[in-house]
Amino acid sequence: MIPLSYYLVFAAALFCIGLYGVLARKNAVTILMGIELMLNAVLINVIAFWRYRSPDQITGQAFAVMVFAIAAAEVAVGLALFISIYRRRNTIAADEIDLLKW
Amino acid sequence: MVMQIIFLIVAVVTLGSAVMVVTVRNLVHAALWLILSLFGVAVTFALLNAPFFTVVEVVIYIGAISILMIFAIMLTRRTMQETGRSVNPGWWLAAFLSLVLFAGLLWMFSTWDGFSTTLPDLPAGVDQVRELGIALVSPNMYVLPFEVASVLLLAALIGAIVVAWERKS
Amino acid sequence: MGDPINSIGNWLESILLGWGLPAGVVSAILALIGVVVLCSLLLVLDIVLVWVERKVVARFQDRLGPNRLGPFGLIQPFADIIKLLIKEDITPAGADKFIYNLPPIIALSTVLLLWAVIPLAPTVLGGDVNVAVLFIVAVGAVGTLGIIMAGWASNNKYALLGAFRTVAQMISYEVPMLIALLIPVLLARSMSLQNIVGAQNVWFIFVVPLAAIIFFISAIAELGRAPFDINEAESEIVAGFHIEYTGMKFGMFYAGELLHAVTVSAVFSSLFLGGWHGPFADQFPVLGVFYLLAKAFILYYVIMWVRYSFPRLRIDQMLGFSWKFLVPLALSLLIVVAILDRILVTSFQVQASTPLYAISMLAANVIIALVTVLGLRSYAKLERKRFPEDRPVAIAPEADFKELIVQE
Amino acid sequence: MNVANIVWLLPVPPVLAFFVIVLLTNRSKWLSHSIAVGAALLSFIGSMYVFSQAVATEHLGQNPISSVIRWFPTGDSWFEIGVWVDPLTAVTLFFVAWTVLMIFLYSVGYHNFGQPKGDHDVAGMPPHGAMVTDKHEHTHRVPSIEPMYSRFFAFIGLFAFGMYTLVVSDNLLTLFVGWEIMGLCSYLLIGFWYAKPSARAAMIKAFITTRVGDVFMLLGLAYLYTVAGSLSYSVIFSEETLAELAGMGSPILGLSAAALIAILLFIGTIGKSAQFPLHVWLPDAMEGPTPVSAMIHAATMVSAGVYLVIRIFPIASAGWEHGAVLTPPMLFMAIIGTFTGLFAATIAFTQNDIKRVLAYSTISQLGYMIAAIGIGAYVAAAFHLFTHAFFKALLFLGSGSVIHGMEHGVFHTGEHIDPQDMFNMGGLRKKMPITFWTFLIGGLALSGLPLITAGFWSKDEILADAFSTGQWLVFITLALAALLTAFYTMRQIVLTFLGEPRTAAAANAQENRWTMTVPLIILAFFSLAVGWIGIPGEFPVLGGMLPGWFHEFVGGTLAEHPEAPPFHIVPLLTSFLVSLGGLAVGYYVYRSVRAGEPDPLQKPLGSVYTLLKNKYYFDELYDKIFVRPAYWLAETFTYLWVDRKGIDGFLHLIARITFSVGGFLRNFIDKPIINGFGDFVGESVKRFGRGARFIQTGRVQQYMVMALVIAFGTLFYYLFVLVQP
Repeated sequence: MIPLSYYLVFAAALFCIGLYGVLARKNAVTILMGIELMLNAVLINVIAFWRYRSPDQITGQAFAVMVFAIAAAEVAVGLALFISIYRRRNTIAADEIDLLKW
Repeated sequence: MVMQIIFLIVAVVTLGSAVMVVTVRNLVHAALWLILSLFGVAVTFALLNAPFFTVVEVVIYIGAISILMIFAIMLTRRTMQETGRSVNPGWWLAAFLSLVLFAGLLWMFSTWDGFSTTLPDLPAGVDQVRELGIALVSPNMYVLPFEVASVLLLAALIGAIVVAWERKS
Repeated sequence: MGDPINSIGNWLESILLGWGLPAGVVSAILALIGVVVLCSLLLVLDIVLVWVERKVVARFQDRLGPNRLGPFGLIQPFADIIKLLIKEDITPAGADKFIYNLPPIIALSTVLLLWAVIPLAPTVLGGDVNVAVLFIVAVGAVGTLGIIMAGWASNNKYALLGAFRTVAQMISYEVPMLIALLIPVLLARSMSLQNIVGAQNVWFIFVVPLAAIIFFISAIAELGRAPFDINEAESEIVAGFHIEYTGMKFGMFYAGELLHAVTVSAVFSSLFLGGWHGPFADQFPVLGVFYLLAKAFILYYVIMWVRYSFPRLRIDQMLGFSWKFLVPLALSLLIVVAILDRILVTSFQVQASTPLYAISMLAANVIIALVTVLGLRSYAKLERKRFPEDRPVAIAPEADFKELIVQE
Repeated sequence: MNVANIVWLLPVPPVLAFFVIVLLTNRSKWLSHSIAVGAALLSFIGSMYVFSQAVATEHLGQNPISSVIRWFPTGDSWFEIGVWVDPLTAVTLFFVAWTVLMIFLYSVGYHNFGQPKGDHDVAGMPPHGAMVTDKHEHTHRVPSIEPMYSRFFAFIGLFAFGMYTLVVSDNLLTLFVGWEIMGLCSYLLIGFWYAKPSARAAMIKAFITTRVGDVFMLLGLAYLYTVAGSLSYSVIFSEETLAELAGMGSPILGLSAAALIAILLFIGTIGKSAQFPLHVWLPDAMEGPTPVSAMIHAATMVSAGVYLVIRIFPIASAGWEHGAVLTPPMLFMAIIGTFTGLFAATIAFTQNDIKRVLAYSTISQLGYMIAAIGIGAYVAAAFHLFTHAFFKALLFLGSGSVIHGMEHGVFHTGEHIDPQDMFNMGGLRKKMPITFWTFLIGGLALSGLPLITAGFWSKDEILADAFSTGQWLVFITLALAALLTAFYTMRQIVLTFLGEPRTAAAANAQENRWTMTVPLIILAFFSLAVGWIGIPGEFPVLGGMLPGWFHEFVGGTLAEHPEAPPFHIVPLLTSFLVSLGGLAVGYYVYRSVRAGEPDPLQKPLGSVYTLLKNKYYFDELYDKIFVRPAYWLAETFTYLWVDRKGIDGFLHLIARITFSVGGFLRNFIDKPIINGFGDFVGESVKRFGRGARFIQTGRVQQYMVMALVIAFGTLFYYLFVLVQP
């Protein structure tokens, strides 16, 4: 049978790949994809911990539901922001969106 | 043994496509790789005896989020045929940081005694989906967080509309 | 003898076990056989559907339809298939090869996947998943993905437009569909389709007719059939996402679409029409298969009826219909059903699936329907009073004509 | 219905009113104020019921009315929210309910409900009045209704929600939530007339200044949560936790954990209650709609700061015995409170703006309470908080009434004068009798007129406590402050109401409508009556008649019932003396100020008066410290020494010598050393900025990378260097 360690390492790797995407990619949509990967890694962790550590409690699953809700909200707002930025500045390259400078 | 092989295949596919997501230049390809990766995650949930989350993952991530992303990519289509670098000049630092984080996490796992917990049995005769549903709406469990999450979603819905609305002046 | 399918299964199992194979391998082999048999039967059914569809549409349009090959033109589908097979397989220039080739497969396979959870008979179903209802939605989402891939990979403006329209349509109609799906789930207290079918001593269409109607409408929209076929509107974007597909790839889209219609009918039958329920179905489970198919075909006929009777909607009308009408209606229906169920079960001790329960629910549905109709009437009156605005009409692109004239 | 359930419901009506007004009824002014006042009334009735139940409960301090719900399970533990009514909460609830209801009612009249729409009024500016024609074809200029009337009621609804939440919550976290909601409302109300630049500046000043305190408070909360594992009163005020906190060391200055937490939380109060270093926002907060928001800022919201200090008294005094050396946080409070008490009082008696006098007097009185807590006079502080809320509310509403009446006069005569300047008033007692009498009562209560007013009893108790514990410095300073208080209060009353009108506008002032006068009368009643429940038992003659109920009741909040200070004649006589003396001097000095005359104190006090008038030049402080010395250096050094001596030299020779000396100074000292140093500083700042500019690229990803590098670096350092295995 599979021990918990497999899932944890798997999720950690997925998280780090997502982190790389967030930090390194230029395009804002790809950054969002990286964030999705990171959120999925978190989800795997939550569910794996539920399954291995406390299968008799429902807490882990309930948290997973919350993560799903937050992911959906985040993507909706994020994409809306990118489309809005694209309209004004004609780009969604993260290094050209430097509004924070001022 | 069979389960381990299945898991390893799924993990390799998921991680491989995740790497493709963050490296390929073509954005639509990246989105499709993301979908494959998310399928892998969904299968992982199935391996963890969480069929509800398998299906929800497919519905929400693949059915809604990824498709919205493809939609956004197409709406901002000028960036699809982007020339030039697809990564920032500091990408090596990002890669290094990710590796450091991964190494750190592994080190942290190795010091934790619950790292190789074996699979416990699920409580017999319990319908997990039913339990989850009851937990989400019972007053002394998660009804408040659940309501808060629904308000958050509503706010995100309205916010997204407001932000992306094209004002005709 | 009432259950030949399971008897054959058991017989095969004993033979294979007799050969000394381990139990896990045996069950895997049996599952494989089941999948192959079911899929083959469905694909054969698909061939019949080609004929049915052509014949019925001809009747609706006051024509005869295929009538040369074989009795009543029954051999016509085979001629069609041969034609498709020997056509040139074109991949457009600039297309994304791998992604271009994937959608036909997705289009057909997602439809086949749906049959994994549809209970064919009391004892015959692919898998009793406890989230079957969500599974149906999830598979539908993957189907949408196929259409988008097709639209994008074709390297064709019309195809891309079709994909855009599809996304807007699917995402909009998934919402009322999910809410409508929740109502049978609520009545049966389970998301497993087998349990939902089992709970229908009274068919749910008689308990919650409004939910059935909402589900039916949004299912047609998910199918992308008329009047919701703007994603392939022939007169506007020349078949939309599958404009570039030729030969058997197109054939698979076509087969997928036809089979999807029957599949949705089967799902609808399971959810609202009692699935395999029928006289003697409990004693002779195999009868359930015929009941289910019979109901599905009747419904399929209704879908065709709708398709060939109604004109196509504009996209804004279509999205507006979903967001401004179906979603609020479905939500209020869900709330009313939930509250009424709570009151009936806890306060009056009326258990679900008793006649009194069904009648109360039906009455609530009728009241909501009446209120809706009255509301729509007064709204329509209000609209008529308003100063008539210019309706958006398609205007021919004059600039292009001028350019043409100059060139001449 | 269970009492605890009602406590849950107390904050609900105002917040519902807020949402209903904002979302639905903001078009209808009548509906908006009806909803808001109705909501306040509901909360008020509930509060009175809860108060009566609380008073009827035996040993309420040990068995508070409480109820807890778990709202977020986190595995084995839960996040909880709850309500908690102990004696302190009960009395706070009492005055909050009354004052909030009075504000709501008063606002209806103050914002000119029922008057016509202004001719030139715009949203974001105070109403300018409207021209109306009466039946005799005379045109009058009359006050016009506030253009953002509904918005105002929505804001004060939200404000009331914040205040109720703060009062009934059973833990410091929800208290903090209510605290911040009020901070937001204060910001919104100060900047209510957002089209005025001064209001905008004031709103930002108030928000930022209180935020400084809040950050420290949040730190204190975080630290408390870390060490105690909870923020619920039932846990953190239990004896075990207090003992543990008192015994635990903290990383800063050798303070104990309890001391550090108390000081951090107290800094939050310094911001909210406008104590000495962070007091600058409160006078500017008077930019809001005059009396009402001023009252919110001065009588209600700032009380929350004192409430917090009284609440955390067990932590501040952990490990302290009555009469022993004060703990560091208590000492800190005593110093800040005493200093603020005197400091603000001195400023108050030179201000001419009727509201600013009250604003400074509020700061001063809050300083009193803080000082009382600092010397361990728990009950006295709570008592003064209680009485002060009533009479200060009365005074603010009264001043609003005066201003409103004056505005009426201004509209009538068309003069261009400041209707808030007390030197433009005078003689209003005949024009506005109700306002006069109620204001008089409030003023006397503030100055502590012996025996009949509430202010006397509470101030006397603080002084008695300071005297009996031997805190001489505190005693004398506070007595001095009380003297000043009596003086400037009398000055205000005399200038405003007595004598003859000094302007035509004052002569034409008019009494206001019932929605404004009824609250005044009710509050005036309380300004007298609430003092009698706190008369010490040993007081001659009166002591036996009404036993010190307040002391018994509120003292029960603490695990160890605090002793009432023993009766002594010295503090009593001091109270008598300073109050009557201050009032008498005030009357004597100001009894005959005529129109156009300067303040009679201006001449005898001279420059001190100017100093006070300019609030110790606190706003100019930066200017004084940093800008002036630079000018002085430049002028004296280069202009006087070099140029002047060079050109105006007595003799050419001397001039030449001087010139060469000057040249020497210039070329060998000034240029290379002074200028060089200056240039060096400037250049290096510039160079650093140029270098650091590259960090601020505005690119989120780079920021994230940097944050991660720093986080990992810190983590690495922590794991491998600090926590060496």
